[in-house]
Amino acid sequence: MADTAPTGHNTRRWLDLYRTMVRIRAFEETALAAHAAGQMPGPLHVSIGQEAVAAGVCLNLRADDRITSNHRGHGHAIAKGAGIAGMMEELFGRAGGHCGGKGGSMHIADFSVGMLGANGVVAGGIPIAVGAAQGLRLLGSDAIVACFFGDGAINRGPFLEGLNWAALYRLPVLFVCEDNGVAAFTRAGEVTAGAGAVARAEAIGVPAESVDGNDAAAVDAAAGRLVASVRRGDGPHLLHLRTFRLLGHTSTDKAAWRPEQEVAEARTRDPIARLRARLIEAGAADATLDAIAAEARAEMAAARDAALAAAWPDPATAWTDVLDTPAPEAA
Amino acid sequence: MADTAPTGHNTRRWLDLYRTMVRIRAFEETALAAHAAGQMPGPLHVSIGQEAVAAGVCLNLRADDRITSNHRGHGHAIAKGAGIAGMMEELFGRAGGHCGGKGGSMHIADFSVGMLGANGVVAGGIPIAVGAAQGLRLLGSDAIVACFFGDGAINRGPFLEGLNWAALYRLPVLFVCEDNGVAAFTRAGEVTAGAGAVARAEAIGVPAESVDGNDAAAVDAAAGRLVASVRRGDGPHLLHLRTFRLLGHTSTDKAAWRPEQEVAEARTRDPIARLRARLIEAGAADATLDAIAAEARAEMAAARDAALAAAWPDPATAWTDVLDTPAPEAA
Amino acid sequence: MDAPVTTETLTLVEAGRRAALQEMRRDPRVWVLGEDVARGGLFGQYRGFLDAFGPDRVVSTPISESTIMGAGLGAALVGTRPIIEMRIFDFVMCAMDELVNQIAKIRYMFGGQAKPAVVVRMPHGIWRNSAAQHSQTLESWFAHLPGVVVAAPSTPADTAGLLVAAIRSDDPVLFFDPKNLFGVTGPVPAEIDPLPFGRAREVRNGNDLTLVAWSAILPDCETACDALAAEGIGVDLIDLRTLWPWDEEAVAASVARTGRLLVVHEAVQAGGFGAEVVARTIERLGPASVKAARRLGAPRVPVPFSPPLEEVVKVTAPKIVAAAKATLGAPAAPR
Amino acid sequence: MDAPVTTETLTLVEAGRRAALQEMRRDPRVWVLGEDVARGGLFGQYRGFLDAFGPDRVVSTPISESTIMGAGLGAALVGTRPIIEMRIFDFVMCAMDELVNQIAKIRYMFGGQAKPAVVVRMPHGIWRNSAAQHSQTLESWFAHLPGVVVAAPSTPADTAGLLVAAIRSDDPVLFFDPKNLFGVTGPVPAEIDPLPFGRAREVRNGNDLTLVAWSAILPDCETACDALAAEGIGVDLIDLRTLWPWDEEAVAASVARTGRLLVVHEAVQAGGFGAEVVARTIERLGPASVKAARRLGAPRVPVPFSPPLEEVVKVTAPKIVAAAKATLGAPAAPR
Ligand SMILES: Cc1ncc(C[n+]2csc(CCOP(=O)(O)OP(=O)(O)O)c2C)c(N)n1
Ligand SMILES: Cc1ncc(C[n+]2csc(CCOP(=O)(O)OP(=O)(O)O)c2C)c(N)n1
Ligand SMILES: [Mg+2]
Ligand SMILES: [Mg+2]
Repeated sequence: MADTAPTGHNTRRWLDLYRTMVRIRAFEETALAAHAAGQMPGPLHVSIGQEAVAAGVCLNLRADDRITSNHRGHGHAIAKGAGIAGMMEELFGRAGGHCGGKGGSMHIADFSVGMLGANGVVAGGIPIAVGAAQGLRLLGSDAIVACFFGDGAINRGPFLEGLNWAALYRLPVLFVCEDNGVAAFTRAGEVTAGAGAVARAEAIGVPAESVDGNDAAAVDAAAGRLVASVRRGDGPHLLHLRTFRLLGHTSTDKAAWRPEQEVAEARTRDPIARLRARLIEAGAADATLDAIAAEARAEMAAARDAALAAAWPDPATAWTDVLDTPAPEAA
Repeated sequence: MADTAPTGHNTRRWLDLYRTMVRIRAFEETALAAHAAGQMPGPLHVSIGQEAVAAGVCLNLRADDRITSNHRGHGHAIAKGAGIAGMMEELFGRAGGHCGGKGGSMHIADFSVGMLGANGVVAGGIPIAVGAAQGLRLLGSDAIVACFFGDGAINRGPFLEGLNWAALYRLPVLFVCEDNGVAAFTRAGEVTAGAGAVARAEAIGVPAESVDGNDAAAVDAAAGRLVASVRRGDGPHLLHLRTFRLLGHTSTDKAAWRPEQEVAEARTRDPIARLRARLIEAGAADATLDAIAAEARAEMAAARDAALAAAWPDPATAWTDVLDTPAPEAA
Repeated sequence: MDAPVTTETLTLVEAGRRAALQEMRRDPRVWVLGEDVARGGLFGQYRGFLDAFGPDRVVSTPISESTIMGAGLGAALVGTRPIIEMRIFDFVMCAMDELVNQIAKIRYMFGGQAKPAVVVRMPHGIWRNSAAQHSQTLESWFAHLPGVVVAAPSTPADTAGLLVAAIRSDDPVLFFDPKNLFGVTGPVPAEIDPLPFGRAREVRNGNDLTLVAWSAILPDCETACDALAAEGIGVDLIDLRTLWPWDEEAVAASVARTGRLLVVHEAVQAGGFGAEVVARTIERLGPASVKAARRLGAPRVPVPFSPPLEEVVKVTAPKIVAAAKATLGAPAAPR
Repeated sequence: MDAPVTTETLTLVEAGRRAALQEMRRDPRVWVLGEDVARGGLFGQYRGFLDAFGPDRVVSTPISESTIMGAGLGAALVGTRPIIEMRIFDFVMCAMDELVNQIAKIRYMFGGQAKPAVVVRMPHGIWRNSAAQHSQTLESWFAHLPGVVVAAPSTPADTAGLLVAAIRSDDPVLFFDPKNLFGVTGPVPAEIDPLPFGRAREVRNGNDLTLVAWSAILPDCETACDALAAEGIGVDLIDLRTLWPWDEEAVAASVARTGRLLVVHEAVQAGGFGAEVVARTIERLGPASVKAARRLGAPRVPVPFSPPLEEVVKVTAPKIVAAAKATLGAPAAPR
């Protein structure tokens, strides 16, 4: 998609997008460094290079809209407005984490901003998203649900079932397929037959379109249209966003099997750099953008420091949040 | 599809089809009567009105080809050549049943003719079929697998997964969607979004076509083409066959929710009557066809009588066929 | 009978229907989803619901078990209270990620943010020779699964009371409907109060043996008790009603009195919940206070179709009588 | 050491790799399917397999767990012998119909016609703070499931021997790889013989207490035994190695000698296989022959992410020591 002509309105939106994207980048780079330093437990999946997806979609959501996410969900959460302190503490397993330290990176949720959770199971968020939409409608709300998943998820059964379900009941769901061309250590093309997510969605009765997922403005524009349509009651849509996972599957994976050139080439399409170029073109000052980025880095460094200094969970909380009816051994 | 012009060759094939179809009908009518008389335990799902599907597809299979089936599988088994005595005894739970009485109607299998089993789980046969095809190829065989399932199965995850899998590895599988427009007590249209099985298959990279499943000759012709293509190594195909379930979901269900007129109208499209008319048109004698039908009824009545007189399984066989390593309590 | 005057005699399936009806009338956030529920459900559990509540609250679904389960969870996360009808327990195997990895974990994993207030109804057990894929009883699995309540009633009144409690529970409740007992009748109050989880029902009183059971095997246990009573053997028959939480106090108190414990279940004996009851009771009382502790469950084979074979693997009243006598007579090596 | 001279010291993950390699070389019908297996597998279990056997026998699959499991079964039905790699146990929940309703039932349900000769490999358990959806140990479920063999080794040699046996078995074998022990080393013979199912390994000898365990908790049990030995307490430590069939004779013989039984597992205590071991042993020996019989497992909560919380719920060597002492000292009411 050709770059949209810059306007004052667009510039303001793009600055919003930019801020969100650099915040996501800074959050994940900060987390990566802490993980590499042995300060952070558990597995860590970062979305570096994919920030336009989260930012572009969530900019079009209301506070009371909901999202579901996958294992690579920091960006989705941040873009939906999840508190950074709570996210950072969660990654470090501290008491002040959104999940009290019980979830970690792969299970970030912040219900207070409609973020219904990352998910450690590929495609696990799809049935939850359609049900949330069904529940919202039953309650008379006009909130919608955006459901993020990767290209890998379209080969799992819940993709078919969930899309069919949403189409059938005309549910307010925007399915977002974040297609970085790879699932763990295997290329999407090697495990996906047919023409992909858009064709599959359309065959199930879910209108779909495909957009360059590294072009934040294009993602924003497409998401804006589709979210409006979903909210209007047109039923579900699917937005297919082509992007690139610049790093490995997890923080400890170097993705050494990928040709260096492929990655180098992809770096030239870095969504943050592209949006920045566009903003400059539209008249934004380098200094403004640098300041936003610096602020983001500072915010995340401060959050990291605070999290590292924060209290560990009280061991007694290992026994809470499980059943209202206490288990004998917890008594 | 317009009726194919009759030829000597076709007449012979049609007589084969006719014989298979009336045998299936006679088998199931016999079973129904026994069930109604309280002689037959367990649930019974008959395919009366759908016989052209089984007959038309299986006529194009070799003895070493395999099939997988669903809960409504008598026709598939008979058309693939399963022994009637063993089937009837199985339905009556007798020792001489193909499964020694352990399976019953919903779990008929006859591995000796490549019938890898009915299945009590909707879509349960799909992953098994693609794996069987993969295994056959690994063994160097050019046998293929036909996988029968209903319209209800296309809303379960394994449909997506199995078709994607078969397309990916170009496996020799013919998917047969036996679309009788209904799943248990719910119409297909009420639970299936989009354009249906053909569109879904094509979107997953599986070429598909739709044929009148009550026109045995048309089914035969289409299956012949697709089986040849599959065997040639072109990869999987899907054949969508539109038919009608003339009776209820199970033998005890009257399907009272369906308008009588709908069923009456469907009866005018009974596949056996249609094939008979076509045969007569092509020069077959009424007496020939009557004789085939009478023979089928006699065969099934005899099989029923034999089964009713047959021995029950030795109680000791309750302990066999489970693990080579005996369980303590079985010792 | 000390039942209130406003009590009716109902079948077990109807008792469950009344409970769901009452709660759906009481709370507009309660709804039901599952295959064919708008047509009343496979067993008539939801007869008339479509007319009463409309298609948004009585949702007939595609054959998409993963999504039936997962959508129920999603709908709970935004504040509704779904009854997830799974038709037949065995099909839950098509929805285990949603049940085990999502529903059971989400409240804890998200530090209490999520309220997975779902009831999962799963008619289970042997019924009319339905063979291996339609006869399973795996309730013990879920007693072992953190995050879920496990209910397994055996009477109309308990079905009604526990279902009301389940619908009102903020925790997910796995509700094992005993399909073989859908037709049994018993008194059910017109206004159904919730029955607390974790309280056993004393079915028979006796001093010779404690017999612990739940779900569809209860009537066979009662038959066995009658036979034993005729021989002068007094049995304390306890229906656990829920397997998590479960009333280990009631069992321990009874065994402390009788000295002998027999746990009976329709499920396979090996690894069944009977093992938990035996082990926990031994842990609580110490082996020295117990003269015998045994189990009777099915052998570790799939359920066969043929009636005489099914009879071999099924737990029956005569087998319960024999096991009870062995528990009374021979404290050592049963086989 | 009575190991043959042609023995190497290998990690547990490499021992499994060698076993699979040996069997794939021996039998062309053996093949492996699962996510990323052509790239060596998530843990390197299949490193080099693609080069050695080609893409038809080392099949990297889509993220389609139902079909990974079901296709493995289908391929077995026509005479191949698939190793079904499930990556992480928890994802098996996406393939439970195929495992429970199909693989486990098909041989019986079809009266012996089907030969579901599959091995399902499932790295399980707590590992590197992976939280609730990547840490489960539900092996007891499958001991309760008719139709499957359940293997849960804890050493490189046992992993190798049991995997060879599993690949050669005509029955489906559920193979629980202990992911937390993938790095532990031990001797493995160059030529790996199959290890029979159902034979426990005597790890330590002692007369004061019988300690029964399996899978990833074994090293903690050994640490606990060391600590107890230092206090003069002799422990008979038994590694069951397979949970079905399981070596109840070995356990019973040991408990007959020591009089005290403690079963320890990483899995949740409630409804875990420890209950079966306790119940069965009590049934065999009678309560009178046993002075104490107890279990130590995890509490009934999902596995939390945060290290200090994980530590609370995890079974550890100090907790095993404490439980052992309680078993020795206080035969009654543990809590
Ligand atoms: C059901 C299931 N199978 C396998 C995995 C292991 N796994 C985690 S992420 C991943 C790759 C997912 O790829 P995709 O959906 O494209 O997301 P991406 O990582 O590319 O963002 C896999 C295989 C899992 N978490 N869940
Ligand atoms: C996974 C699963 N869900 C539900 C059922 C119950 N059930 C048995 S047959 C059936 C309808 C199947 O419809 P379809 O696939 O169209 O086959 P048909 O009966 O029309 O031949 C249902 C819902 C089942 N057997 N398996
Ligand atoms: Mg991807
Ligand atoms: Mg149908």
